[in-house]
Formats: sequence, structure tokens, C-alpha cells
Amino acid sequence: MTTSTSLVYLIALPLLGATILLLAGRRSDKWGHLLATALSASSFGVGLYQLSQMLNRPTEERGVSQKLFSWISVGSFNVDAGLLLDQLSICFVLLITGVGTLIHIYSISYMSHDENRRRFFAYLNLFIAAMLLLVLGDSYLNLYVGWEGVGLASYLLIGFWNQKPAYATASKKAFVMNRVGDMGLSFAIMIAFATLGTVSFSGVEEASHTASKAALTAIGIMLLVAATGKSAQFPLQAWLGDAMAGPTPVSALIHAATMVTAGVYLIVRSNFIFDAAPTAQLLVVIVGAITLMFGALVGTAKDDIKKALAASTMSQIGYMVLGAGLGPAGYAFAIMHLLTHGFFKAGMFLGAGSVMHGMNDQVDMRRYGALRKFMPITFITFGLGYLAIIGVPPFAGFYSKDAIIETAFNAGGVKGILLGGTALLGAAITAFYMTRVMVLTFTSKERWEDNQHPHESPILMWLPMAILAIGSVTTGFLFTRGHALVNWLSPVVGEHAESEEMLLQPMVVSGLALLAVAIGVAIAVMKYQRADVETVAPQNVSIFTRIARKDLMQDSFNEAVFMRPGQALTSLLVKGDENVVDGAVRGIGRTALGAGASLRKTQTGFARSYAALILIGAIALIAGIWVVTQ
Amino acid sequence: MLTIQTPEAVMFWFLAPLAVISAIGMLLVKKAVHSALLLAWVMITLAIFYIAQDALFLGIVQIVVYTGAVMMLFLFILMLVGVDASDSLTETIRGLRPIAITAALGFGGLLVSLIGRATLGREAAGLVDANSEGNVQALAKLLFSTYVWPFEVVSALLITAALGAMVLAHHQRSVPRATQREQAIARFRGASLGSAAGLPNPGVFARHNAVDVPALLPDGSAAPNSISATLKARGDMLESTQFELSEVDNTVTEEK
Amino acid sequence: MNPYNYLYVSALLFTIGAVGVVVRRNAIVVFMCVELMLNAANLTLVTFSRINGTLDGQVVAFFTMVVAACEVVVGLAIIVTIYRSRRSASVDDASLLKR
Amino acid sequence: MNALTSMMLLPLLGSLLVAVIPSDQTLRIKQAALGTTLLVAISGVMAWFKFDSANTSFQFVQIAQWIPSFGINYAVGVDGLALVLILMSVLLAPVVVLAGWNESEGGRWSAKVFYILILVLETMMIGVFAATDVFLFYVFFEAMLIPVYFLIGGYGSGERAAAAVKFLLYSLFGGLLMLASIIGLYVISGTHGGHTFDIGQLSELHKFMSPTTQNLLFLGFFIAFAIKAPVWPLHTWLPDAAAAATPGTSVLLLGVLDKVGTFGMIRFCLTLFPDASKTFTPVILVFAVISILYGAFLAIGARDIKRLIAYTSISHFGFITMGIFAMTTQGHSGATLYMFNHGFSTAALFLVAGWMISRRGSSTIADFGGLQRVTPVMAWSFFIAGMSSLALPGLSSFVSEFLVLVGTYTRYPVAAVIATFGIVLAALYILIPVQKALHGPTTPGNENLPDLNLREKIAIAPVIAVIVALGFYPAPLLNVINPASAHVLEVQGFTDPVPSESAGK
Amino acid sequence: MTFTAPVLNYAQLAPMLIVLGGALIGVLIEAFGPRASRHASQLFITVASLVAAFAALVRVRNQSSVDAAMGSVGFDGAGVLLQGTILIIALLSVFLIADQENFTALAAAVPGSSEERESLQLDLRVTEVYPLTLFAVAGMLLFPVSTDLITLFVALEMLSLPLYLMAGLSRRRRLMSQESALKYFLLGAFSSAFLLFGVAYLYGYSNSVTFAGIQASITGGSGNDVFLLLGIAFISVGLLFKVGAVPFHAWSPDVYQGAPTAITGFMAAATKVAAFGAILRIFYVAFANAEWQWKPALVLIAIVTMVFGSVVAITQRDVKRMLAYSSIAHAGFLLAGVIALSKSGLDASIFYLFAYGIATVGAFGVVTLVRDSAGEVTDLNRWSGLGKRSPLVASVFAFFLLAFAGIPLTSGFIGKFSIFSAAYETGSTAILIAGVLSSAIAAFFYIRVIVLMFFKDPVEDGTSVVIPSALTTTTIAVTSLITLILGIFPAPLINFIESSAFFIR
Repeated sequence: MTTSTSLVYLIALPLLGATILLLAGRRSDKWGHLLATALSASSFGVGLYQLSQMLNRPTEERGVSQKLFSWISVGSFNVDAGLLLDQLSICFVLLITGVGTLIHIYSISYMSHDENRRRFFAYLNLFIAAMLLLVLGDSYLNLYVGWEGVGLASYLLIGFWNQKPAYATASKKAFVMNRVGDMGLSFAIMIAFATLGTVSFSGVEEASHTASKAALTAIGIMLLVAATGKSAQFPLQAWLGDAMAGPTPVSALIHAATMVTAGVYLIVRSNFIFDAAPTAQLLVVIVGAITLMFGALVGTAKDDIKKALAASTMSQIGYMVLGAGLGPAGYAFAIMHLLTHGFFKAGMFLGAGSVMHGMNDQVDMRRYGALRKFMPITFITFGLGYLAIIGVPPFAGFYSKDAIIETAFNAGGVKGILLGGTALLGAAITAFYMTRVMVLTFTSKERWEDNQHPHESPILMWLPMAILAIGSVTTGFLFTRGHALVNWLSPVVGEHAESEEMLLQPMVVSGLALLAVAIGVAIAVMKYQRADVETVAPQNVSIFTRIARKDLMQDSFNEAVFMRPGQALTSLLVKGDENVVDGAVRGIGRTALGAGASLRKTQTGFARSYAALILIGAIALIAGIWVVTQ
Repeated sequence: MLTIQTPEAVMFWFLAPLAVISAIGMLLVKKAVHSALLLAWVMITLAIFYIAQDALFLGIVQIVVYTGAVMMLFLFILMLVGVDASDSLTETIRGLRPIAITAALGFGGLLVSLIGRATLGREAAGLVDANSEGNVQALAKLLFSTYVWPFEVVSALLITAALGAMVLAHHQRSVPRATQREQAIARFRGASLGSAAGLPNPGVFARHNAVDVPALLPDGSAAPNSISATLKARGDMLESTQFELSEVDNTVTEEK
Repeated sequence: MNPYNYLYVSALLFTIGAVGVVVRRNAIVVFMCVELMLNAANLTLVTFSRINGTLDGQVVAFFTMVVAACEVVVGLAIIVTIYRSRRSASVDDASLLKR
Repeated sequence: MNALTSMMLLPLLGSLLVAVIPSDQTLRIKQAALGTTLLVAISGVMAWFKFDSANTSFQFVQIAQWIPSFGINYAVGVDGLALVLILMSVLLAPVVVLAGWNESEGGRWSAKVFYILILVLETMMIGVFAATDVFLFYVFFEAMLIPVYFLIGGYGSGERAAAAVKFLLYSLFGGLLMLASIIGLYVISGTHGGHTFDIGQLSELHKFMSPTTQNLLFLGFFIAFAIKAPVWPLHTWLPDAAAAATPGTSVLLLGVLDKVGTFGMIRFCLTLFPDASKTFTPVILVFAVISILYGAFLAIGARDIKRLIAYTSISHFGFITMGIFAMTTQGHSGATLYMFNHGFSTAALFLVAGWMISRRGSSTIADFGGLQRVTPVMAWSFFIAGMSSLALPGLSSFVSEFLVLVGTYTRYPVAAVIATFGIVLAALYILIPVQKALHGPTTPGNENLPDLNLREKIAIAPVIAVIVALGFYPAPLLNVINPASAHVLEVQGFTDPVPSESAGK
Repeated sequence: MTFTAPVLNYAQLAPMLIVLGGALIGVLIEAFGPRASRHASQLFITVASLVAAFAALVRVRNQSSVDAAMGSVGFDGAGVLLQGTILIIALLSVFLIADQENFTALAAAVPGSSEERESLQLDLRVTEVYPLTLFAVAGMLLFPVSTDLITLFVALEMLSLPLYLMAGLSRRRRLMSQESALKYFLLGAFSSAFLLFGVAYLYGYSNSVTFAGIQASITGGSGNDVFLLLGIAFISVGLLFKVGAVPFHAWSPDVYQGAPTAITGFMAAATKVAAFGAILRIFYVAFANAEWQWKPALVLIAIVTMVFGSVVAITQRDVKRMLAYSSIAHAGFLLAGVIALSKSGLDASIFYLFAYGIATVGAFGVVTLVRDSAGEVTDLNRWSGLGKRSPLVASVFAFFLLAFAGIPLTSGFIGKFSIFSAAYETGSTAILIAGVLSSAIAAFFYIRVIVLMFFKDPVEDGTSVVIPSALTTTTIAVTSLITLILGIFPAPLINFIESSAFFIR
């Protein structure tokens, strides 16, 4: 494999930014955001340079690696600090740095009134660096560093306004739930080392050819656990909605475009494991299917624009996971959906940010309405993203989602029908709730509060939105020309085999999908465009709505199953430590004291009883003699 | 080869039970003096046993030194601390009496049973040979040759005993004894001339002549200093007013 | 008759002396009981001296008498001192020091 | 002069110097103490560079007869394991002195006594790791309790006397059990080639012991070390002691003293009683795993910030113990590295917590709030230390914790799997205080707390630098540790499990 | 009738003779010396004779003979060491005794009487304590070198009688003091009656009163063991009474508390050395071959003694009583040396006796310094905060306590180590375990006192630390120095003991 010495700059540049900004403190308030943006952009530049280098090489030599130093080397456990840039990672590098840079630019304006803007940019740079490490690491352990690094950045950014206790709690929740997923990654690495003797991607891939199915299944399931944590998949999805506490650019970058898709990256990167472990793969698709429905259902009930988008993100990642779980047929489509989703979802989040910016930080869609007139650019960019996500051709989402639905149908047998049906139903619901967002925000009647004076955002904000909108229009078309992305990725994820027997022709699938979308859109338009929308969410709604509003009881479930018992266990242990463990120790002390106090009573002060004691001693001795001389 | 002649056996069976009974009696009698006398009897019995067992010297010493001197010392001290004082034999320390009885039976029983079990693996030899030159001479020989060092050292023990008794009993004079002259001067320089001729005896001029009744002075008042200081300290002094003469004819009639 | 019989007597006397120390309260009587024990030991010594045919036992007994005499002097001095301080010769009364 | 001996003598001379400075010249005293500890640190670093990491035998060896009739020698020497721990101790000492500049002022006695105790303690800390004579080790092991006892009882806060006594009694009890075992070893050595306490010769002795003997002697050592390292359920002295002690003392207590326990497990339990170690491994692993989870749960439930840190340490020591008894090179190297890293991350936590407490006048977590806005540097220091404590990748503890887990998994997967749940709990026990104390609205009483001053920044900076640097590049330490841990396992007759599914095998 | 004149080796008996001579001169001074200068001259004579005796001992240190006094005295290395120890302890104790604040002005005066007041005003002094002390010392010197039962008995009485007397001479709380004298005397006489009874049976068994004769009969006797065992049992009662082994210990707390502190120190230290010397000799020389009969009982007594002493000491509130129980516990430890019945057991015992004796004198020396207007304060509650009042004195006392507890770097640790290893070497595992456990319990109360002194605030009740006299200072300084030196460099003494300690048979 080709080696390179410049990969490290991809990571080093944003990391440098974060370090400088954090160490310099308030001194860098004036120029910090500019430096951070510049460094992010230059990292994007390096990415582009790498891409051009890569394109100049023949297909089989496109992967580039760089070994920095031996990181951990103990016995046979040898992990280098090494980077690997191949066709898969370059997609991510460009997505991360590209979208990241746009969001940097957006944030310059968005955060201009925040006194801690510099810190925000430091965190953003930290995130970019960590995320790049995640996708560039050449082993699971290196990936793990980035994996937790993005978790940390996510934690810091969600809790950026941690003076609000709820936000601080949200950040903690995100971190802890991510850690549960991380645990899965730890397990996967441990199992890999114990069974395969290596944790590098190349090593594991090589070993996976000969390894037993059981070992690979175990690794695969653990990787899936990791993915569910980071990508907010069922059952570790609960943190994502709360993560919207962070500033909106964060939601766009981390909780829509990049970090949450890390799970998909992990699964695709580990394709060799999942391909050899059908059980694990099956679990992947099940998780994906459940999540896509879960997110979609939650999305229908949310009035908070960001939470609605978050639910949508969850659902869309469900699509990706579903795709990734379909094996070589789906990896590329999963990645494609990931990339297109990166564009349109980031664009929509930025749009939402723009709306909030104009609406005095109001997030409740029931208080929006008719913003189209006041924020035309936002409306257009958001609208393009909307068309992309619901899958209207020729927007990007159509190509990518359609491909996944089609592949799902083609998975074969009942499985195929179930998965395809789910994906199709999901598409309909997506169309419904996204239309609901669109309608409530931009087209329906004004339902503003008195102090809201909607206005268009400045150029620094709308420009990134516009660029992303262009992306969400064009990427799908571009990626599918001549199976461009599929072919590009095939050296990494394996050849995409066209299935011989198709359950449904592609055209039929597309038709069904479009029909589903149309139904969804129609219902939403009827329900929200025509009817008046109350400014306060009605309470006399069906039990299903209520459950959906409560995120399908996910928090209640976690609370009842994990938190409460955990708290009970904690307080039990605290009391137990005090009374039982320490109590035992003190008990020994007390016993000694008690023994001392009672033995002390033999010391009566009477000489005669002392004499009796001596006499008894003597008797004991001669009694002993009496016994031994029997 | 030791054979025990019948006379000795008779003596033993007569005296030994007596000794044991006396010893037990020593524990059971209330008065310490009686205990002392019973102990003296046991010691005398032992002296007889010694003599019977060819330990003439020890038998004599037992009587002269032990029974004669040591026991007398005990009696002396008993007199000193109150010869009448009798012990109450009720046990005041809870649980001690049963322990003592058990101990007595256990210790004695075990000891007797063990002696019964003991064998020496050699015949009793008798002291005929050892005493061939006379018991006293043989003892002296041992004492002044083999055991000369402990013998010497015992002298230190005796000095210690004497020194100890002195430390505890000797009243060092805190002020030098007053000479007769000084005493006389003090007597006459004193507050009253009443004591010039010496203190009155108790009971003098009183209607009662017991030692604990103060004397009456010629003017009819009581003289507390006529009572021994010991009695005063004990509080054994009787109020003398009851013995005062109610009518004292103070008029001096001149006898012509 | 067996000379061991003297040993039995001596053992009994020793026992009586030892028990006497425990049961009697008058310090002087207690001390007399100790003397009884010493005498019992002496009888054993004299008897063994006869059994063994050597005079060492009698020498020990002789030393015992001397030592006992010294002990009596010291002991009685102490008892008298106590008596003067407390006006009592009971060993039970001297029980300030305990626990 | 021998590097180790001179390193041990330096603080002793320093304490004499401090002793001759008049009590009222507090500043002079502090400067002298700081100077001494810095000198020792420098000589420690110099020793580090002189150390030949490829050589697995003891280096800087000095042996002098001490009590020849018992075969007792003054014998010092270090392998990688000991060197790493000595380095940690001597680096932490100046940090503690500088960080706790004013710690001595609330005490029962003068500052002078405080620094004399600290310096004497430093001598013993070096000695206990450097000793290659079991008897000498024991002497340091026990004697170092005394200065710590007075440091806790004399300069601590709250129930300091009770905590000091608890600490001392616990440790003495363990120490006496160990003494019994040492006597056992001594006697057995006497019947096999003459009395000796030399660790090298004693390590041959197990061949002559019956299993029962070996097990009993092992337990004597192990219980002593388990008390020291706190392994559940012998841990209850630690929270009390740590809560009562000054932050600096706590750093030395948890950072250095407790390491003697885990150090001892490797140096003595494993080396001297390999068979017994094997016998007891399952039981010990159970206790280690319980420690990990138990400490974490108690940390989550802790209301006092110092107790919280103490409980986290119990959890961490569980990891270390588990790594040691995993009997793999990864486990061993990880455990050793963990000892070093735990020293620094706990130091950072305690020092910052100490500053927080001294500013606020309370150690209850709930009394703080929103410090990030008021005192950003302090809050950040605490945050980074906390992240290190929860083993965030990129910070030093991660490498060691992961090595321990991986190393344990290869031989004892169940233990490793259960232990891994500790990392989730770790997130909770760190983030809960972070949320309560650093985040959220600034609560009354915290508005005007001053941020770290220059001295404090200088004190904490190197600690954080080490935490970060070792997270990215642990090789300097691992290079020294690896040969040592490989050697220990080799002596034990352990080889790492072969990957079960490895390609081409 | 032939009579061969006895031959005495005066050089070897010289130490005892010199001390006795000094005592006699003292008696003469009492009788004829002017009262004003009595104290000074007595002190001079006492010190001079002790020093001279030591010099005489040093002169003959390498000699050994069974015939020093016609078979009554065995002169050998162990004897020299024990006698030397006794002389050193006696000398240090005399310095404490010389502080006449301890003693009553007039023993014959009734407590509370006007005579007592007058004698106090006149500053009378019981200078008889000096010759009494010397007599006791002479007895102690003789006790461990006696090789026949007569001499043993005489020596026992010789050391006891003066102590009975001196116990009653306290200046304050005279009723208690006299009570302690009475108890000590009655129980002492009681136990010596047992000893005598044992002598009788041993004579009966072996037809000899010499140790050598007894030993010969044990190996060559043809009868059964009943008389032998009775003899051993009753002699043990007498000897164990002197060392305060359970259940023959009951006198010691009361007597330690009631007696004048200087005498308590002397008694606790020197008597223990002498009595253990005698026990060692008789068990090692006379009874060694009957090992299997007496060992189990002695092991049991040793264990019970250690545990009992330690456990009861925990609850004591009086410092002297606490030290008494501590000495009971130490008697148990020392019995381990007897049970060992080996060369190393002998060496260890002698070292332990020396170390313990020295520390004991020092500790009681410190106790004499803590006083209020009514004399010494021994109530522990009133010792609280002593570290604040007088850091130096409190530190020294704490150091002695640590030595008693057997913390490394004190003489007590080396002693404990050597004696337990000797015991374990001969298979007494039970002793080792019991010793270790009771040491742990014992640590509890030693540390309690340290806590009291250092970590509690002083109570303002008039308790103060008096400025010690020059002589007391000397004693405390010398004892603490020896305790420290023996903790750090015990090798010279151990070597010396090892090369010279043996019992001539």
C-alpha cells in the first residue's frame, strides 16, 4: 500500500486549532473563529489534495497509509498510531471537512453574539480532528480514540450552554449512552485480539478469512452495539433528541451529518466481518429497520423543529444501517445515503438554525408559520433539502433511499418483503412528517409571538446553506452516474453483485416509493396546510400521539429499567458500605473492646481472687499432667 | 533399704489426721489467734515428722525457730492489730466460695491421685548412710561447702528484711527531742500554768474513772487533753459534761 | 508403711494452705496459710530426702525456713503499715486498685 | 554514590535542612522543601535516562550488610517496574509541595513539621520501591505509615484523627500478617541454603514449599497488599483517610502509597509464590472485579468530592489488580502503566479538588455550581483530570486501562467483560460531579471564587502535560515496563494465550 | 569426717558481690551517715557500685564455668548478657529513682497524719530505697545465673523482698501504694510457695537440686514423669508469676499502678529480664529434654498471655495500667523465645529483653514527668493534648509506644521479628499467628494513646509536663537513643549476642 507523510496534517491542523484556542483563552477571542475556520478549510484542502492524488493512482493502489509511531506495543499487542486513507475514508474526510468548514463559516455569524464563540470554535475544531481520526485510523483501537474523541466533542458542544441544567444533563446523557456503545467497541477489540491476535483493519480482514463464524459473529454483534450507541440506533437512541440542546450548527454537523453516521462507517469498514457473520448481519438490518420506523414515528409527533429533524436523522441513519446490513449489495448505498443525507440534513439543520435566528430562538413549530415570505433564501434551501429527504427525483435522497429500498426488497424471501415494506412505509412517514415541518414552518398561517420579528439571515449564514442545498440537489445524480460511487467503493467493501433474481424491478420499487411519498405528503398537507394549527400542542390526543411525543417511552423505559434500579443499587451499596463492610470492620473493633471490657472484670481488685486465679492456673497445669500421665 | 517401723506408723496415723484436721480448722475458726494456735500445732506435728524421718536438726529448728519465733511474731502482730478482731467467714466476693471449694477438691484430689501414680524407679534409701556422721554434721558439711553461696546470699536477705522492717516501722524524728530544760521552759511559758505540773490523768476528779472520760479540772471544767490522743483520734472520747459536778462549792473555807 | 504417706499429708496441707489464702480475709491469717504451704513443701522435701537418701532436701528445707523468716518480717511489716493506714487488716478492704 | 541511595538520602538531608530553619521562617522552609523535592525529581529523571531498559535484571544495585546474622541486607536496585513507580513518586513530590503551598497552615503543628514529614515520607517512598531485600522493603512499608499517619491526623480536616487511626490500624494489621509471612519465608530460607531476604534467592524457594505453606504465606502478603491497594472489601479506610487528609497528602497516599500494594503483588506475591498465585487467581479476580464496580457505584453515590475521588481509586485499583492477576504481558504492563497514570490523574483530581474546597470552604459537591464560568482554568483542570480518570482515549489512563482489559480478556474473558461495565460507570461518576460543580448555573457562594493563581497553574501544568503526553505516546514508559513484566511472567512460567483464530496458525 | 573448703571464683561473682557490697555500705550510711548528705552519698554509692559491677562483668565477659560458686552459679555468655542488661537497666532506673519526688518522706507515717505533713515539710527522704534497690539488683543478677534450685529460690526471694517493700513507698496516693505492696507481697509469697513445692518434687524426682542433675535424671531416669511434671508445673507457676504470664498475671496491673513510677519502671524492666533469664536457663538447661511434656502447656500460656494482655489493654484508662497489660502481652511474646528452645530463640529472647527493658524504663521515665499539683497524672484522659504542651516529651513517649508496638526502625520490631522467627523455626505456627494477631490488637491501644497526645486538644486541668531533672533526662535520652539505634543498626548487638549467648550445662 502506498505510504504518505501528509495524512497526519488532516488531523493535525484542526487539532492545532483546538489546542491554540483552548490554551490561549480569552486572548484569542478576536481571531479565534477565523483561525478555526481557516484550519478546517485547510484540512479540507488537504483532503482535496489527497483525493486528487488518489484519482491519479490506479484503483488497486488508491489506499494510502501513514505510520506515525508505535503507539502501544506490549507482547503481541501491537498498535501503531497509523492512518489509512482509502476510497471509503476519503468520502468521509471530504464530508467532514467540507460540511465542517461550511458550518464553521455559518457559525461565525450564528454565534457572533455569544461571548464564548472562541470556545465554540475550539470545540468544533476538536470535533473535526477527532472525527477525522475516527475515519482515518488504521485499526480498531485508533478508531476507538476518534470514536471517544467525537463523543467528548459532542459532549462539550451539547453542553455548550450548560448553565441551563437541562442542557448539562443532556450532554451527560449523550456521553453516558455513547459509553455504553463504546463498551461494545471495547468488547469487539478485545475479542478480536483474543481470537484473531490483531486489531488492525488489515490484520482483522486477513484473519477473518480463516476465523470461525462464532468469533466473527461475536465481534460483529459488539461492533453493532458500538454503532447503535454512536449512531443513535435502537436501543441506544435516546440521547439524540436531547442532544439538540447544543447550538444548531452542532446539530447540523455532529448530530446530523457526521458523528452519528460513524456507526455506519464502522459497519461498512468492518464489512469483512459482517459478510462472514450472517447472524450479526441480520441483527444489523433488524436494528436498522426498527430504528427507521422508530425515528419516523417520533418525528411525526415533535413540535420542536430541531427534535423533529433529530428524529428524522435517527430514521435516516436507520436506512443507512439497514443498507449496511444488506451486505455487499448495500454498503455502497448506505454510504451514498450517508453522504447525501450529510448534505440535505445539514442544510436543513442550518435552515432551522436560520429560522430560530430569525425567530428569537423559538424552536416550537407551532409558533412559526408563513416564514416563506420573510426568509426566502432559507425557505428555498430548506425546501430543496426537504425534497431531497422525502425522495423526490431528481434530488439526492431519491437516488440513495430508493437504492436502499430496492436492495431491501431484493434481500430475498420473507426477509426481503419485510425489510422492503418497512423501508417503504418509513418513506411514507418521512414524507408526512417532513411535510409537516415544512408546512408548519414556512407555508401555514403566522402563529408568532409578539416579540418575534422574522428576518433573513446574513450571508455568512445563508451561503453555507445554499452550498449544501446545491449538494442535496446534485449529489444523488452524480453518485449514481455509471455507478460512480459503487465502483469507487468496491475495492474496499467488495464487489456489488447485481442480484440475479429481483423480487421487484427497480422501476416498480421507485414507483411504489414515489406513491408512498405522495400519500405522506398529501396527508400532511391536508392536516396542516388546510386546517388551523393550535399554538399549544393539544393535550386531548390519542395515546399513540402521546407515546410518540414521549419518544415512544424511551426515556421512561431507560429510567425504569436502568436508572432507577441503578440509583437504588447505588444507595444500597452506599449504605451497605457504611454499615455492612465498614460495619464489619468496626464490629471487629467493638468486639475487641467488648472482650477487653469483660476480661477486664477479672481484675476485681481483690487479692484473694487473684490468688484464686493462680490456683486455678496451677490446677489446670496439674490437670494437664493428670491427663498426660494416664 | 528403707523399712518403716511400726512405732513410726502408729505415730504417723495418730498425728497426720490431727495435723490435717488442725489445718482445716485453721481455715474454719473465726478468730485469727485460734488460727495461729492451730498452725503452731501443725508445725509441731511437722517437727515430729521431721525427727521421725531422720531430720533431727530440722525438727529442732522447726520448733525453735518456726514455732517458737516465727509464730510468736505472728501472735505479736495479731495482738497489735487487735486480738479480739474476728473474721466473718461469710464470703463477700461473689462466686469465690464455690471456686475455692472446687479448687480445694480439685487440687487436692489431683495431687493425691498423681502422687499415687508416681513412681521413682528406685527404692527408698533412708538416711542411715547420709546421717552416719550425725545429721547436724552432715548438714553443716553440705551447707558450708556445696551450698555455701546461697548460704552467704541469704545473709543479704536477712539484712533486707531488717532494713525493710525499719523503713516501714521506724519513725524518724521530725524535730530533735527536746531536752528536759527545753521541756520545762515550754511548760512554764505555755498559755496556762495548768499543765505545768503535767497533764491530768483521765477520770481524775470525775465521777467516772474510765480512760475515755476526761478529767475535771479543779474549777469543774473538763480537761480534754487528759485523754489519750489515740482515743481521741478514734473518736472514742465520751462527753464529759455528764460527769461534771453540777454544784461545786467554790468558796474556800479556811480550816482553822 | 510407705514413706509416700508423708507426701500425701504434705499435699493435703499444701492444698489447705492454698485454699486458705483464697478464703480467709484477714491478711495475717492469709499469710499464715502461706506459711502452712511452705511447711507442707518442707515436709515433702524432708520426706524425699529420706527416700532419696541424700541430705540436699533437708538443706533446701533449712533455706526455706530462713527465707520464710525473712519473708515474715517483711510481710508483717507491710501488714502493720497497711493496718495503721486503714485500721483494718482485711485483704478485701485493700481493693482500690482494680480493673 | 549509588543513584538510588543518593535519591533516598537527598530528601532526608532536605528534612534536616528544614529542621534547622527556624519555625517562623515558613517561606524559607517551603522553599527548602520544594528545592529538595525538585532535586530528587531531577535525579530521578537522570536515573531514568541511565536505565538500560533492555536489561531485565535489577539495576543501580547496591548491597550492604545490615543485619548479617539474619541475612538482612541493605539491598536496593530497580527493574522497569520499580523505576516507573519511583519516577512517579519523585515527580509527584514537588508537585504536591508546590500545589499544597498553604496546606500546612491549617494544621495542628507548624509548617516545619509538615515538610519534615513529607520529606521523610519521600525517602521511604523511594526506598519501598527500590528495596530488593524483603526485610528492607517491609521496614519501609511499615515505617512510611507513621509520617502519613501524622500528616493525616495533624494537617487534615474533619474527622482527621479517627481517619488517621483507621488508616494506621488497617495498614498495621495487614503489615503484621505480612510480617508473619516474611518470618515464614525467612525460616524456610534458613532450611534451604541459609537465611536470606534477597528477593532473587527467595523466588527460588517456592519449590521447597508445600502447597499449604505457600498458600498461607501468599495470603499473608496478599492481604497486606490488598489492604494497601484497597481491594474490596478491605477498602473502607481509604475514603475516610482521603476525605480527612490534605489534598497533597491524599495525592501521596492514593498516588504513591497505595501503589505499594499493587507493586507488592507483582514483586512479591507473584514472584515468591507462583503456584499460590495461580491457585488464588480466580478468587482475586472476583474481588478485583467487585472492586471495580463497587468503587464506581460508591463514587456515583458519593456526596463529598474527596470521598468520590477515593472511591474512583478503589475502582481503578480493581483494574490494576485484575491486570496483575490476568497473568498476561498486556495485563501486567497495563497494570504497571496504570499505576503510573493513576498517580498523575488522581493527583490532578485531588489537587484541583483541594483548591476548589479551600476556595469554597466546603467539600460537598452540591455546594459548588457553575465553576466553569467563574474559574475556567480550575474547571478545565478538573475536567481533564476527570476525563483521564474515566480513561478517555487520548489521555494516559486509556492506554493502561485498555491494556488491562485486553490482557485480562485473553485469559479471563468473563472478568474482563464484567469489568468493562466499569467504563460506563466511570462516565457517570466523573460527569455527575462535573455537571454539578462545573456546569449548570453559578450558584450563590461561588460567584467570586478566584481562579488558579500562577503557582497553582505551574503546579498543575506538568501533571496535565504528562496525562496528555502519555495518552498519545506511552512508549517511553512501556519500553521500560515491558521487559520487566515479561520477565516476571517468564519467571512465573506464563506465556500469553495464543489468539484462538489467528490466521496461518 | 573430711571437709573440703569451698572454692568460689570471686572474679565471676564480683558483679554480685560488688552490688551487695554497695548495698551494705548503703545500709551503713543509713545507720551512721549524716542525714543531710545521705541522699547524695547513697546515690553515689549506688551508681558507683552498679558501674563497678558492670566493669567487673566486662572483665570476665569471655569466661564461662559451671563452678563459679560450687555449682550454684553457672557463669556463661547468656548469663553475662543478662547480667549486663540488668545492670544497665538498673543504672538507668536508679537515675529515675533519684528523683525523690516519687517517694514518700516517711514510710512509717500514717497517710494524712500530721506526722506525714511534718515529714514532708522537713523534706525527709526514704534514702533506704538505694540499698533496697541494690539488694534487688543483686538478686536479679543471681536469678538468671542460678544453676541449682536453692540458689534460684533464694535469688527469687532476694529480688522480690525489696520490691515488695519499695512498691509501698509512693509519695502520693499512699493507700494505693501500700495496697499494691500488700498484694504484691501476698501473691508473691503465695507463688513462691508453689515454686518451693515444685523444687521439692524436682528434688524428689531427680535426687538432685542442680539443673545438671535434673537434666541427667530426665535422660536417664527410670521412674515415670509424674514428679518431674509436677515439679516443672509448680516451678513454672512461681516463675511465670514473676513475668506476669496469664493466669498468674493479676498482680501486675495493680502493682504497676500503685507503686512509685520509678520503681514500676525498674520492676517492669529488670524483673522481667531476670525472671526470663531464669526461665530460659531452667527450661533450656534443666527441662530441655522433657520438651514434649511442657511445650504444649507453655504454648497455650504464651498465646493466652499475648491475647489477654493486648485485649485488656485496649480498655485501660490509666497509663501505668495500660503499660502493665502491655508488659503482660510482651511476656507472652517473650515466652515464644522460651518455646523456641533453640540457639536462635535464646539470642532473640536476650535481644528482646534488652530492647524491651530499655524502652520500658524510658516509657516509665516519661510517665514521671506528667504531673499536676497532686503528683503524677496517670489518667489517660488527662494526657490528651500532651503533644501540644510538650511536643518533645510526647514524641519520645510516642516513640516508645511505637517500639512496643513493633514498628520498624525501632528496637521492638527487630525483637519481634527475631523472636517470632525463632519460634516459627521450631514449628510453633500457632505462636506466630497468635503473636501477629495480638500485635495487631496491641497496636490499637498504643495508637490510641498517640492519638490522645497528638490529636486531641489539651484539657486545662493543671496537668503539665515538669522540666525533668538532669538524671531523668539522661535516662529518657539514653533509652530513646538505644531504642532508635537498635531499630536501625541492631547488627552489632545481635552479632555480639549471637557470638556469646549460650548456656553452660
